[in-house]
Amino acid sequence: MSEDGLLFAAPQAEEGDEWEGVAAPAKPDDDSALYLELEGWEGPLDLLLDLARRQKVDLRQISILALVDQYLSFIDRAGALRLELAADYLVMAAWLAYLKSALLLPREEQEDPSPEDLALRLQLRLQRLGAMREAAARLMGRDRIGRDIFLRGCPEGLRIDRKTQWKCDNYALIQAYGQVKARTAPRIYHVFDRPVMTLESALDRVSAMLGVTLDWMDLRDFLPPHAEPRLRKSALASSFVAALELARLGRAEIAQEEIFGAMRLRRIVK
Amino acid sequence: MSSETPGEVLRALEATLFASEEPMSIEALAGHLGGLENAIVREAVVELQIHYSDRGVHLVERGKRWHFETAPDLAHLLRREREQVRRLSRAATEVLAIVAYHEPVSRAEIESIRGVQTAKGTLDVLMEAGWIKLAGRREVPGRPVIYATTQEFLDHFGLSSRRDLPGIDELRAAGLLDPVDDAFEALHEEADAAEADGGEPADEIGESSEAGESRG
Amino acid sequence: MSSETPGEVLRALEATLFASEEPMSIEALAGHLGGLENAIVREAVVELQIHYSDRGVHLVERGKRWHFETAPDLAHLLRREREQVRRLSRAATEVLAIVAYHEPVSRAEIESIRGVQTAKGTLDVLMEAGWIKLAGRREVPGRPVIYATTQEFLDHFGLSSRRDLPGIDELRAAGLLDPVDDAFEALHEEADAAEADGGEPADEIGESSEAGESRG
Repeated sequence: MSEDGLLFAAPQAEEGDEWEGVAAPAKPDDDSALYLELEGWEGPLDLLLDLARRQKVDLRQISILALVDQYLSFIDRAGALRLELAADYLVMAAWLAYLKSALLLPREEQEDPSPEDLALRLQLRLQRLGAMREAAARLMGRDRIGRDIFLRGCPEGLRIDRKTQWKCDNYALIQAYGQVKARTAPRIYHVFDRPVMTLESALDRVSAMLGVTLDWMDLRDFLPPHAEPRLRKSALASSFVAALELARLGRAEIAQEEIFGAMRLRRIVK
Repeated sequence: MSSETPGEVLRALEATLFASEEPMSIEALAGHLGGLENAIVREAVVELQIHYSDRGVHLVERGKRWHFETAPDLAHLLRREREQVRRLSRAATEVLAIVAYHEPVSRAEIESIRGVQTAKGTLDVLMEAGWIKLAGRREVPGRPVIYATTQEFLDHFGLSSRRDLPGIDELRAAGLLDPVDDAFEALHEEADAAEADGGEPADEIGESSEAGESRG
Repeated sequence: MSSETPGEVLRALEATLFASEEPMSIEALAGHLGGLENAIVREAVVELQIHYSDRGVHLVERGKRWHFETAPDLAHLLRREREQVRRLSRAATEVLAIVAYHEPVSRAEIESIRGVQTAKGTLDVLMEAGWIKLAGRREVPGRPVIYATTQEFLDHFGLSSRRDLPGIDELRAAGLLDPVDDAFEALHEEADAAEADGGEPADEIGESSEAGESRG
């Protein structure tokens, strides 16, 4: 169901009192058309609700069956008027026709959910929609601003100008200048010499020492014996790379028993 | 009422409320008047309200905000030829009422009450008018957007709060704000209870009486 | 001063004048109120004027037209100034110090001393604070604007003259010329912030209002 398809085109006829509210006056420029205006009409539940109202009784007391009869007769009549019925009206009509037949059937043959339940749900729904429709009317009928009640026509308006009071003290000022000066003052950098063993000297040293023996030698045996710790570190790194290089050249082989274990080196005799 | 010279707080409040383009809360008033205590402002506002109660202009509270407006009984004099009030379609008025009485409410819930699909445009119109707003999402599968009414809605329809909505207490008491499913189940439980009591099924509940009639 | 219930004419007038978007003449008011006699309206308007004479809103006549307006002594309520105290950002403090020590200086000179680009906003803040002022232009190519400190600056910092500012030697003696760790950190923060912004190195720390302008 949708709100579309609410304009019904049909010959202007039988604007019967029964359906007033359904049929709005035809547009003057097209007297062959009957408009079911949006002002009043929306969809099947609306129509049902209006039918319920027309019985001028409490929704809880009305007979759904009678309501269904009236709805279906409206659809029939609309058909007779060659009204182009909106699809949702027809869907509703089919559903109500089913409901009606179910209500007329003997109770035992009824399925679940029972037509009574369906009808009750329909009634509850109509009640709620009716309540909301009435509430809407009361709401719209209230004294409304711009229609019944007016606000000041030309309020001066309130403005708040924010002004900033900046805060800074003497010390912060002088400190800031000191920092600028300190930051931008020329700076002298000292670069300290560090004892290093280059890769070249390590290569020379390792290959020379390998030439002396055919036994496995620990890598650490290649390091200068009494060097200071920093030179030792550098020598270890260089010697390791030198060992890899010799192995690559096929002049030495490397063995290590376990991870982090001692690395041993041996000359390959060609 | 107070014919004596009004106090300075009263005068300042009067001027501020007259000049403001929007309704103002007690807090906003207190802030604007240089940090007066809320209690003092509240008291003064009420005094001002009383002063204006029999005049052509009233001081009213709308959703905890205050503004001056013309007295309702003078509407006939002030009503303007060209209506400034937006004319709403019936669909829109129904949706507005449903949102107001059920808020917060999802579109699916609105549709289940109206029984028809609600065109997207209907909610848009109400949001454009500033009467309803998105109010987050419902934490259920699908996380549908939910809608609620606004401060402007209260202003426009002259409601102090949602409790002022016409007939809302009666509707609630009658269960007419409960979903159909709940009402349906409640009726069934009643009917079952009645049956268990050995009584006849209450005829105003079920459809049996009507179905019976129609068979006759 | 009508302390009794105001008459209907008075109430109607009050509402009409309140709701009107522009001042109204006696004739227009009489017409609006359904063709009352001008004399009656005039009398009522004067009565209304008297009623409001000691309130926060006055009924005033301007060129034979009447309207409500805020009482003149309360006009300050319409435009309030709110002062907020904010700490000068580090960047601004540095710029201020440089101006104070080197004035008059151009922006380019400030930047070369600081070693960082200086946002236009930083100078604006200092001018807004009233601590620096434009001091003409330097007669070099480009004729750059130069800045100097103001009397207000001296007052605020309790200096009788710029010569009261500690000299470089004194700064060094006080340890203020040592490359302080936090000075470096501050620089790093700036650089990081600038990178995060994706912009050029910003020289502002902290003050969000100024950040972003530094790109200009």
